[in-house]
Amino acid sequence: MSAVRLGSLARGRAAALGPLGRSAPAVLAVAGALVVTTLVMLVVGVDPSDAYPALIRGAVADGNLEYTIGAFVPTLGMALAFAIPLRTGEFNLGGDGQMALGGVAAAALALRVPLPPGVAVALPLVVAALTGAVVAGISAPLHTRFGIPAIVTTLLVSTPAVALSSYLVRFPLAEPRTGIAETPLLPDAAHLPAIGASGYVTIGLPLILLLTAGWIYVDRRTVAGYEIRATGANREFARYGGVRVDRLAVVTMAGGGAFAGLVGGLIVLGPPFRFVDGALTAPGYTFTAIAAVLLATGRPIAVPFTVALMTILQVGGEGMERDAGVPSQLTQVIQGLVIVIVAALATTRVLRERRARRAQEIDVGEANA
Amino acid sequence: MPTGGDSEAPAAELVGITKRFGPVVANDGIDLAIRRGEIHGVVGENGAGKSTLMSILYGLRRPDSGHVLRNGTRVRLRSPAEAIGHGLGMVHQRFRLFPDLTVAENIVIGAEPTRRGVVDLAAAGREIERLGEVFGLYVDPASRAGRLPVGVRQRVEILKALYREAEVLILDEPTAVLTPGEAARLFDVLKTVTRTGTSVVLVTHKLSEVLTATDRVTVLRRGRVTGRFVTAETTADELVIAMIGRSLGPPRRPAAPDGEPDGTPAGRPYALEVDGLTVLDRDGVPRLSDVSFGVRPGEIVGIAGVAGSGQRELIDTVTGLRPPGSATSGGVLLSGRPVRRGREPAIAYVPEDRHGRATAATMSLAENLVMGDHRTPALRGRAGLSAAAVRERARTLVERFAIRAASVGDPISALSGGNAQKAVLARELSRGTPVIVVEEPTQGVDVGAQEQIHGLLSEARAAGQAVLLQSSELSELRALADRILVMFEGRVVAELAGDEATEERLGAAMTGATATPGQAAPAAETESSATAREQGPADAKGTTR
Amino acid sequence: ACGGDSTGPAAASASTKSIILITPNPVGTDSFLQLGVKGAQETAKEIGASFKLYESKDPTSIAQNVDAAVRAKPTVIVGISFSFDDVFTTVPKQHPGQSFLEIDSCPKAQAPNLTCVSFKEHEAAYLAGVEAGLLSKSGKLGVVAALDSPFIHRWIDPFFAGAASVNPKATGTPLFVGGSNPFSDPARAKSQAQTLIGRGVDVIEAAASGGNQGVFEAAAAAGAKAFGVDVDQCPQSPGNVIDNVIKHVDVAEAAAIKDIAAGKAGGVKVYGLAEDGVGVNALDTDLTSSKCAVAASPDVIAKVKQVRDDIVAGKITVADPLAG
Amino acid sequence: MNILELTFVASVLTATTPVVLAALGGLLCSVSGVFNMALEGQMLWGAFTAVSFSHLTGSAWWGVAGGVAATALYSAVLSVLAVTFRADPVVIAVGMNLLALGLTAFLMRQILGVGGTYTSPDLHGLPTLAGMGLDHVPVIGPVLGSQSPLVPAAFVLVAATAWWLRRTRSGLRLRGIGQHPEAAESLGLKVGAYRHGAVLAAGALCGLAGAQLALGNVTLFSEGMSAGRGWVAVVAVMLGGVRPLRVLSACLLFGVAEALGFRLQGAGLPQQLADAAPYVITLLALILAGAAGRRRRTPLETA
Ligand SMILES: Nc1ncnc2c1ncn2[C@@H]1O[C@H](COP(=O)(O)OP(=O)(O)OP(=O)(O)O)[C@@H](O)[C@H]1O
Ligand SMILES: Nc1ncnc2c1ncn2[C@@H]1O[C@H](COP(=O)(O)OP(=O)(O)OP(=O)(O)O)[C@@H](O)[C@H]1O
Ligand SMILES: [Mg+2]
Ligand SMILES: [Mg+2]
Repeated sequence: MSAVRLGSLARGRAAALGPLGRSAPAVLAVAGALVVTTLVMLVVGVDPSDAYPALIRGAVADGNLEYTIGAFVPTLGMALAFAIPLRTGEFNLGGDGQMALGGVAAAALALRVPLPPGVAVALPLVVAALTGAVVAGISAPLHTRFGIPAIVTTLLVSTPAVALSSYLVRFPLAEPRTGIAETPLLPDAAHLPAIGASGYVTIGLPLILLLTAGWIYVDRRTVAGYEIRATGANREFARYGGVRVDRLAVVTMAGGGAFAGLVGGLIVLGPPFRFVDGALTAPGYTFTAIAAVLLATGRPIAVPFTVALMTILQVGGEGMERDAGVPSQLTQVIQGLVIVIVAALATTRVLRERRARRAQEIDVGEANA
Repeated sequence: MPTGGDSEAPAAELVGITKRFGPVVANDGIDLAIRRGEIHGVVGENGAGKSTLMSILYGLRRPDSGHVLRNGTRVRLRSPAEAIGHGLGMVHQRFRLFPDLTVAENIVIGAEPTRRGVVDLAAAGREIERLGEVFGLYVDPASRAGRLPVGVRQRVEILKALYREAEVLILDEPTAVLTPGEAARLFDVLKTVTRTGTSVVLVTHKLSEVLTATDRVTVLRRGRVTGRFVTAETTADELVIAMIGRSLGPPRRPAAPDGEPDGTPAGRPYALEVDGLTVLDRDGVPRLSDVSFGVRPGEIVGIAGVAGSGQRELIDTVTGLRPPGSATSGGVLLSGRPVRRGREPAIAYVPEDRHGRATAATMSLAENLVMGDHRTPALRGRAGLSAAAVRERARTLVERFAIRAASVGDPISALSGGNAQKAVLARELSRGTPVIVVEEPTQGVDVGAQEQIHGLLSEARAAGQAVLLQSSELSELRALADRILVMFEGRVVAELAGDEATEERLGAAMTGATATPGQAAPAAETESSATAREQGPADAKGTTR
Repeated sequence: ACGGDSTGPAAASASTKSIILITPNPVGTDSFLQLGVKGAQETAKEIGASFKLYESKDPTSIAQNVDAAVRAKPTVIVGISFSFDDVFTTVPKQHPGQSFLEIDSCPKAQAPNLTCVSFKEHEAAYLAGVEAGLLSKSGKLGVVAALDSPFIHRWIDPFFAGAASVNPKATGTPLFVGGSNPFSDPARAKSQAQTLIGRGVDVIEAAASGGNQGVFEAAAAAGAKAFGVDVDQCPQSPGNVIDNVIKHVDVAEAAAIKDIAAGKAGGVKVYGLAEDGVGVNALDTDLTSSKCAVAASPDVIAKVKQVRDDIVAGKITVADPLAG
Repeated sequence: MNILELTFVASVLTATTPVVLAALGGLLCSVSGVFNMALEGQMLWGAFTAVSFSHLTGSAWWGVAGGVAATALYSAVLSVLAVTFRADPVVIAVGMNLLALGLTAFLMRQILGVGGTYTSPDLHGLPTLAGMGLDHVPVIGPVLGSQSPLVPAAFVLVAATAWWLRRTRSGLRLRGIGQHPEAAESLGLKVGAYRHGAVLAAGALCGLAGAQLALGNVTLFSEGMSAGRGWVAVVAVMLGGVRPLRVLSACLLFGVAEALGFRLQGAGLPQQLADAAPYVITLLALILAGAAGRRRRTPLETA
């Protein structure tokens, strides 16, 4: 099975950890992407001097910032869903299913069980996270007990999970007399408290930022983080060091799934305050997030920034469509190009090696030679 | 055979080779001539530049300056392909076999005989057999490389080079992972090979091998040649001085633990006790049968035995690392209590597999140095694992154990083999556990470091720690161990006191001669049991004949 | 005719008129959305207004696009489909000076500055069913639809009901494309159609959006017949498509936009057979020039016209699956 | 009923052929040691270019040729960046899949002049085997009659690839390179060149997959019409590893499960659950295989 190779892939990636602040290649990458994108625009007759301001406006100005934040929150959550298991070398490609079932669970609870204020928001979120954790968690024993790599099982479980959520909102949880498969509007008490006027910036933002900070802290500064990184770097080494790697695999897989489930809950409890079939998966948070995490080349601290970059591209891209008349297909072209180019420059091994060589200068141990 | 240039010229000659890695000068103006038909030893400390020099000779790396002559003619070696074309062949220390390909495929790949576009494995098989006959290297062309015991794998590696008509064969630390029997047969093969005019370059850390197997020796130190010797006219001491700039102290038995009136720890209770231990593998085949022994504080107990005699299972069970899924009976007691499954924290353990188990290549030296101890309160910061404390501990260990490293923040893969090994020892010995289990502590490690490591083990013994030492170096066992247990087919078949354990007695016990008289020759034994270990008896097919 | 004429639409119409159309999804293969875009575009040209299309990708981007449209202060903001129900419940109330138009649905609480246009596509589907019931030899009908969602049942249930009204023994089987791109998977749609044909179905209604052509191909290869939806799809597979369940989105849209531009906003305009907002090609006068197979069966056409009249007259009531 | 079973087989073959072709490409990459997750985008690109070339030349076979060539060219992005520059192949693939989606939709309007779905009576699809005179052969006639020649060709290609990998010089070298690139390099094999070859060949196969999808299964192009088939191919490669016949079995298992799900829909199974069926069945098969293989597994230990 190709597990062997995939494993080394993960190891290589989880390996590329390093201290902060080596952002030069990232900057270079973005610059390179800009150049190529500009060329594409010129070729198809879009004026870059209209398009770029429109992109920025579409992402951060004119009241669009709230929508960018609205997309940043789930993307960051999904990034963690992928990044946490990745630290132990496991690929979670099943974010969609974990998110969708988490969302359905949150919606079902909010609709069916009357809850006091406060609890009406918190409990569905907790249940959403737990649901996501369970959906993702099954992949760990499937790997450790049956030898099926998580990259396969997460992908295989995802589609049925999405289908199940779709079935649930189509039948048992459906809003009657409406065209789409969607749940009824959730009760007011279950609406995420908004920050600001629009309703799109909710307490989801501080929540996810806090959790991200928590993850970065755990990863860098705690025993658990150390054990997770060691497992990703060399599973047998970790086992040798007394790390219970199988349990850790369950924990990190479920931890990732919890974030995906939480994202589902946050989306459903946010506007339009219901589970709309397909609405969670349509924006493609899962794969945007994966690209963002991989761009961060295994540096947790960089993840929020790469997620922000991807979100700005995505949301700003729509602004570009609206204001600069860039056709929507071209937006996709540009996003694809940016990902390819940024990846080419930022994750290139050749470049990384050169960087590593430069870092190798200090001479501490020579004294005892 | 192609012969360019005049026949008096060396088969291969490296002239003024310099190679830098950033600030490190790995090779500094090295000259080295290899004569036709000789075995030329290359020795030196860890990091002296041996592997780098060999990789230049084999076209894997290009020198910053200097060049290579073949039969007196300057050749360009920009890739292994070109080196192969010039009759060079290399056996790397870490074998480079394709695990899922057959032996025949492994040997011919890149130079396949074909018939109408199809790889002619029959022809390949015939050629492999012929080579086997000429050089005494027998392997089954149809078996899968990934399932072969190490000794056989190495023969495949050599066959790979010979098949390509290599006239200069480079071997980088070929015996580091071989048992003494396997090593002896390797040298027989090399002797045979040189008889056809092929030259051999042998990189090794084992002086005994240098003295018995080579014709001439070149010593490297810090990237320079510090000595050239004709083997017959030199001594181990001379070589060591060239290597490390001083001679080794006299070999000494470790001192008795302090404060032990009669000089033996015999009266103390066992720190580690193995009692009637039997282990079955998943197929229900016994890997250990009724093994019992004990190790007292301040005692070093050695484990000898050919590979696959149960050492792996024994040590994995003692340390708690044996993966679940196999049945055991009997027990392992640690000061009277059973060991914990998963990993027993009160036993320090230096594994044989430095890359696969003992270190995580991509993690920093500092992070590698705390593994296993990472839960101790001493490393706790205000909340969580204190990075400063981790670094601090690493610096202390680097200093105390004289580990040569650029920075404790660098990945451990940047350390030379010997220094990585010292790092592992430093980590485990510094934990102050009552019991230490050590496997192959000096494998691939230079003589200076060997001496140091032996010193460390003796110190541990003197400090009252109980040491279980598994090694395939009989001299190491004899020098260090108070008692030596010999394992054969999952049983302890002999127990010898350190001073009564001669190579002969050990060797005889290792082949099961004492347990089952009339066993076959050591050679056959080594292989069949090693084979059994790696592929399980169910699908053990003949890999040798 | 709502408050704030002097600031909003009127001000805009004084200078230049403009229309912003927002779709719930990328237009892509969706013939319904394509027609909606075409209608708005042509109306804009007709009344001399500028036209902009905002394609949304998900509920959040719908809201964002509506916000952006509100900032642009056009003559009218058009939203297509029920996906706008939530946003158009709140936003028009916050911007009373702005005119909104929702096509194909209407929120329960309708603001006065929101105009709604909706269709009784089930009436047209019923007519298609009548044709299918009359033309099927086996009496076995099928529908290949994109997804099993309530809205899509508006094309399925009345279709079978129409067939049953003329052939009590007619049976109907719906199959759904599903998968990861249900609205644009012609290969899967074709395969579903073949499955139906394998079971003896000889008339299939294609409600699979971008997959419809796959259904037509399957029908053509097996000598079965098909129905298209939304637009005239007969030319795509001449002779194999009997007729189409048509929704004159463009016509209804044009009328509504013109009304709004003229200051007549608000209310719900329902387009059914009576209003000529939905229909089948068989009702067209220039049917002979179309490539629809039904043209060869004058008796069927006559029956369809009669049923149409009965529906318009209220003699026949077509059940709306969404009303149940 | 016999006929019913034969049409079932036929529908499985039709549905599976594009997946098989793409998976075969993925397999080549996997054998060479490159993880190719861009099959979805490449198949879509292949479908689009095949239709465009068919549209422009008026010949289905030129369409196929054009699709194959253009997709091989497209896959050069992956080959250059991931093999030469060793960039992360997964991120590159995420970008390439997105790029293909946008680029096909954009160029469709430029080249074919429409958005959404392009179909025209003038667009030439691949001939059927029946049309080529094979309809009277028993079994083959009923099962394959309505299929394009690429359907049997795909299965022949799998067998040929299996043979090629096993028996030929280049096949052996490719296998070696994937297993242990350093070892291959130290034997003088050109690791990069073989990997480039594998990735480009995968592109060509995805082009063929796209051509079969758009000119064989149907005769049209529709935005996003690869509809997840490339992902199924990726999963099949993950399951089958480097073994062509296992990859083929994975594709067929999936295809049969999917066709069964279709049929169960007719029997009242909700569409959403029918959608899940192939994934659930594949997963169960894997678990059973895993449970059975657990005892036999030997650790793959490299020298
Ligand atoms: N790729 C590399 N990058 C940086 N430094 C290197 C590299 N390869 C070798 N070195 C350094 O060059 C020096 C010589 O290394 P080399 O591997 O040749 O030593 P060696 O004599 O083979 O050691 P050992 O006995 O441990 O095998 C060491 O200091 C090593 O750290
Ligand atoms: N990227 C690198 N950076 C720094 N040093 C390196 C690097 N790669 C290799 N080296 C050095 O070169 C050596 C590699 O040579 P070789 O393959 O002979 O391993 P080795 O030193 O013999 O290790 P071992 O004996 O443990 O297998 C390493 O030990 C290390 O010192
Ligand atoms: Mg070396
Ligand atoms: Mg070494």
